[in-house]
Amino acid sequence: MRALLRGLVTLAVLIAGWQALVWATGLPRYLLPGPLAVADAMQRQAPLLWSHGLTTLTEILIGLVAGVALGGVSALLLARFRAARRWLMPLLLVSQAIPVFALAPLLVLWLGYGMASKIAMAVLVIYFPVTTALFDGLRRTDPGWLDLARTMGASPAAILWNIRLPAALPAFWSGVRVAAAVAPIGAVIGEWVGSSSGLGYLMLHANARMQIDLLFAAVLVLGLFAVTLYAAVDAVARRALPWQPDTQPAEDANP
Amino acid sequence: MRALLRGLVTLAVLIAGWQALVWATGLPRYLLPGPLAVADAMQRQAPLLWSHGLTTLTEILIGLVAGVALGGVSALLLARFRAARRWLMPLLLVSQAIPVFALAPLLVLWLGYGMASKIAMAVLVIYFPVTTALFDGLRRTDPGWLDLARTMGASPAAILWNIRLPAALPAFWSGVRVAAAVAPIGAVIGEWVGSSSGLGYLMLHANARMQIDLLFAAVLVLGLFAVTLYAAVDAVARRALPWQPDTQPAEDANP
Amino acid sequence: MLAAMTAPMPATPPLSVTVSRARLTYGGTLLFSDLTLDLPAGRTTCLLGPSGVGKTTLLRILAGLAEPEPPTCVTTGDGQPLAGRIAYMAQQDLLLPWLTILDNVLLGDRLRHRRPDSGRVERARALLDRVGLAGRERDRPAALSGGQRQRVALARTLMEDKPLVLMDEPFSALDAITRLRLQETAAETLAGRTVLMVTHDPLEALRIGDHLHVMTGRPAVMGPALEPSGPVPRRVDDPGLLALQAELLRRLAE
Amino acid sequence: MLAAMTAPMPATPPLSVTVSRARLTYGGTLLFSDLTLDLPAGRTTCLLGPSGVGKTTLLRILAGLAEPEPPTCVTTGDGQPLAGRIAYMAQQDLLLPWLTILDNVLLGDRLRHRRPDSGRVERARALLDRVGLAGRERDRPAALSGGQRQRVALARTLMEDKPLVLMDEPFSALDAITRLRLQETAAETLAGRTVLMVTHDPLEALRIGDHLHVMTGRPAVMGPALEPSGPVPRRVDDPGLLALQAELLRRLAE
Amino acid sequence: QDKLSVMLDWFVNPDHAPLVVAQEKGFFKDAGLEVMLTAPADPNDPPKLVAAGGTDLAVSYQPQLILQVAEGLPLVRVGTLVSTPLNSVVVLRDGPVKTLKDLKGRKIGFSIAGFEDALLGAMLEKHGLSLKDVELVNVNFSLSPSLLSGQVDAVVGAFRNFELNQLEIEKHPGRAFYPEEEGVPPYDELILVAHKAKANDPRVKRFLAAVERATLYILNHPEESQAAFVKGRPELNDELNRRAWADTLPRFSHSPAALDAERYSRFAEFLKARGLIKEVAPVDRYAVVVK
Ligand SMILES: Nc1ncnc2c1ncn2[C@@H]1O[C@H](COP(=O)(O)OP(=O)(O)OP(=O)(O)O)[C@@H](O)[C@H]1O
Ligand SMILES: Nc1ncnc2c1ncn2[C@@H]1O[C@H](COP(=O)(O)OP(=O)(O)OP(=O)(O)O)[C@@H](O)[C@H]1O
Ligand SMILES: [Mg+2]
Ligand SMILES: [Mg+2]
Repeated sequence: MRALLRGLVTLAVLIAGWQALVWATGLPRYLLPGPLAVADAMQRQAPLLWSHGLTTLTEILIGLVAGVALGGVSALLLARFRAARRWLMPLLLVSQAIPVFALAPLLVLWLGYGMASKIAMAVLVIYFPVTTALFDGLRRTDPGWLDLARTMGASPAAILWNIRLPAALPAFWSGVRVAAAVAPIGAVIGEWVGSSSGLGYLMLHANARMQIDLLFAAVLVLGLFAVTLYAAVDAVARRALPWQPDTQPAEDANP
Repeated sequence: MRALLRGLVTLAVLIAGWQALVWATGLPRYLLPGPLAVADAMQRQAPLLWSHGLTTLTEILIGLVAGVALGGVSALLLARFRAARRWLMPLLLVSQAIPVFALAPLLVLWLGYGMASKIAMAVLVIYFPVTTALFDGLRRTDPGWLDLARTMGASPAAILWNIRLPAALPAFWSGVRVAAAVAPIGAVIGEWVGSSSGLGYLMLHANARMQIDLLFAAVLVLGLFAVTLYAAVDAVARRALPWQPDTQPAEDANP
Repeated sequence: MLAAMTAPMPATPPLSVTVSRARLTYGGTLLFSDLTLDLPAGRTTCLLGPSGVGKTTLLRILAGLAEPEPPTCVTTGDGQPLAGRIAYMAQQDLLLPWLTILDNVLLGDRLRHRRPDSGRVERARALLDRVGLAGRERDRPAALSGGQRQRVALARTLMEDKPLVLMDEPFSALDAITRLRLQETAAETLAGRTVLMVTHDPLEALRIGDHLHVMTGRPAVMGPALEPSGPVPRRVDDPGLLALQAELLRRLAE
Repeated sequence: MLAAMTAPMPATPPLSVTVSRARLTYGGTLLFSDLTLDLPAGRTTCLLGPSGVGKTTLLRILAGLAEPEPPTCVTTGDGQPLAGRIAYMAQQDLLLPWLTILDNVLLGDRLRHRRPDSGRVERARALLDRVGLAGRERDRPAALSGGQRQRVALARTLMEDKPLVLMDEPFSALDAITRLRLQETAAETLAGRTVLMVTHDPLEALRIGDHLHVMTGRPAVMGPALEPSGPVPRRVDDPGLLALQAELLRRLAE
Repeated sequence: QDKLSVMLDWFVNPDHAPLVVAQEKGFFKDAGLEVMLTAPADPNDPPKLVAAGGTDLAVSYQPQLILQVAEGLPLVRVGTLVSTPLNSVVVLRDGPVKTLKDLKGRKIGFSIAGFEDALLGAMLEKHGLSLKDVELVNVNFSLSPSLLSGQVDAVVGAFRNFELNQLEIEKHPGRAFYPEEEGVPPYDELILVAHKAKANDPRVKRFLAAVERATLYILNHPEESQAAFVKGRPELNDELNRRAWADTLPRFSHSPAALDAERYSRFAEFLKARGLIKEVAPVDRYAVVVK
């Protein structure tokens, strides 16, 4: 209840700050619309935002699950096999540096115009933070535990599974948190790859037509997705790691 | 020496894999050019790639430094002040979900078409992984150390600086590694938004002219930046954390 | 050497501390209730008791690290709060792996924003020498054996010039000979301070403790103080002490 | 109860192990060279020595965890390599914080891909009961006191049915009474196995050790074996033992 | 019903009216076609996908087609959608630039299309300037905003039926300089391209006939077609699109299948003169009248 109230206050202050920015900079509507204009657009175009938002949300969720799964498996492979470290790692790095439009026609050709190509792009964006975070975590196991496991006659696979992986879970969830925050933009980038629905489509469309209030309304919906997703992942992470204390001190000085 | 050799072998295999992909899929040159065509373009257009690459590299490096610095400071603020956690965090999340082109006109308006707006884009891309990684690290300090520091009469600031920050450095460097890999695409996105040089500009241009071999040559240079940067950051991280053992087992089974 | 090492007399007069009517439950289990412990000013109190009885928890309450339940009350002889007047040596060594051993010993100064001056560094070096780690100042904790790590933690605790010193099994990882030497070092360095030390070794308690308490049972009760006579460190072959040892063991076995 | 607990006799005959001509340097410092230690089959060997002399390092060489230099050589009575025939209890408890206490005790089975059957689980529960932790099976290690953690580590080591058992200060965090009880438990459970135990407590060594070695100096040398007579666990008030204790302390102080 | 996939050059806008109206009014269905219209985010993708067989037809531009064919893409023009140039150089009407001469030393924004330097170069040369006298900046999606916010003094690549209206709605009316009036040979802005091997696909002929029917329908019934156009696309029902609709109407090709080969070769010669292609291919290699 109090958390909700606090959230509302936060929101109010953010919106006030936004309005203040609009006033202070005197930016015209087509560069930075005020919150009122955006709220109006949101209300007018609610059904549009809703239907496109649903498409994007589906892509985000599938992309997140697939990206996290793929990233997790990749990190495990990297940690387990030297060969994977040698061949997969550079590939993975280069994959991060390839701009969408170089890949877009290929993706469309292979995956069609449907959701698959958008999800693939979202996965590409999510994949890397998860993989790196988990792999780095897997590389930082307490040596004492590894020694113990070795004297117990554990195979490398058993050590990975029973010791290194659980010990790396906090790092993994940290990566998933990043993934949750970037998943929406991943899906939007995916929608650049040729689509006829989704918030990314709506945004490009609104942008091309200078319906900047609609553009920002869509951005707002997307931001809402990001915040909600992050909060959800954060909650899941806390629940998944009961043994990992959050030592962020509760009491706090004033800035 | 042997590392170099191994790197070369890796490269050779990757290129062979690429060629194999081209053959296997039978994709035409203007969708996926083969390594030979790209190498040829690279050689023919070396001066062009060089000069545009230099622009992009400068943007990447400045963006990386600024993004990591900004992310580091943000994470420290988040860890230190509850107010920052309340106000900064949602802002930060939403900032991740705003697609470039919504921000681009504003950025360009404020920062011009020069390097500043591209660096700002790179920073925006880098910022979040670094902030989240460090902040998550700061939240996971060994409670024993915190207790010890508290009995020693340490102020929250002193604890943050002397205990929580050093303990979070492995997580921080994990975030910087991600940042290094995504920094190139950050700079390229900045160049899409408005530019008259840089690899992103060159790519758009080559794409519009259907010089796909040149486009892929530019992608390759960008990939090279990503790999080099990642390797450099990895080396720095190892040097910066001599007390943090890398427990990745050296010996390895074959897959 | 000894002159340099004998602690500067605490700036403040010795402090007596009492924790009274302490009560604490962990997830439904009552650890203790109505537990009272007196720490006479300037004396060393030793606390013994079976593993898991709540000794560490009691120390943490005194150190302000555990949240006891009402009506727990910690009072000091001078009426001032305890915060900032404690040196605490936990059961784990809690060395910071990224600091050298010397810097670990100087951690308190760093944390209080005080740049250690050459006098403090000198003292830290001398303490490290006293605990047998001269020449290892620049090593990292990872290069130390278990006992060496504990000795660094001891040096770090002795560096803190605090009127109340809480030590949780400070010598548990040391061999008999080193242990005897360090008991003396600690007793000298901490002379005039109020000390509460948890130990599992009755002889150790008898050697350097002024007041010995045995804590037993669940909920735990605090036994009455045993007070061996004579100045510390006492000789352990004293027959009076051996009688007391038997008494201690009897109470522990209860 | 006792019947259930007495370990199933090791499937293999007792194993004798010898580490000979061991040599190891850490960053330029010669820890030991030409060090030899015999572990007679089915007997308990105790290793004492000042803190930092290299006891843990020697244990790690036997466990295959440290890389000794030539001409170090570890030989077994049956000529087979040692790998996979060792139970190792390190100086730190090394409990996995995400596993319950019961699962920590069953860790060896998990790591060897063996789903612990009900017999194994029963044995783990019985061992936890023997070390005084009945009823805590489902707790996480974070909820345990230091001594309780050490007891879980002991139970985990006793769960491993291995011919060679290496224990590094297994009772250091326990009070005198619990320690006596667990020494007996360990001695019973490990009867017939070859055991090497590092300890700082001469009486403990005398109570349950068949061969006692003191390791001293840098580079370290291994003293000749002391062999107290009589079946383990011995009564510590035996005057013969007290004489041996004096001898041990003398050697330690060298 | 034969399936036919058509990729637009960009998101649906009034330039695509004949296609959308033909779809909505069932003209394609009448022609025995089931047409799927898709929009890319990058106008450069559709020709590639046609060439790779990912789609049957694509909406593209005549200048790009010539460049693409020169790069070896197996494409042919099979129809024309908009038969005049739409591209123009736009400045703010109350700004300092009154004639192209005034562009000297100024910043010009463009959205990279591949031939703007040729277009602009020709226009500038007519006024005694050259590309060296101006500074070109890629502004990508933000043609109007960059002009409105004063970041650039002119933009090239602005569509006369679109950006001009956009500026007017924002109360900063623009001034357009038309390439075909400033030394650039006229060309077809929007064309339909197919894979070389599929130029004579019978579906294409039927498709073009339906498009022709829709074009004439739009001319005859502007109101009804407008209603059909925004049906199911509420985001297109705003001031800007209504104005753009009106301005685009007269520019649709009245006979989409017809080809003026002479016009194509004239433009190819122009591109060669500007150095964008090395040699001029015979027109029948890349533009056909579907039989
Ligand atoms: N976080 C916790 N949650 C639940 N129970 C706890 C927690 N911390 C400690 N306990 C329980 O409280 C009791 C007292 O613990 P404490 O650490 O004070 O024991 P101790 O007397 O110091 O024992 P030792 O000699 O083994 O160190 C133990 O039984 C322990 O299991
Ligand atoms: N990684 C390392 N790098 C350098 N020196 C090391 C390292 N590990 C151990 N040493 C040194 O080796 C010596 C022996 O250590 P070891 O842990 O074997 O001692 P120990 O006999 O077990 O002592 P304790 O009784 O204190 O546990 C110590 O002096 C220690 O400082
Ligand atoms: Mg304790
Ligand atoms: Mg040791």
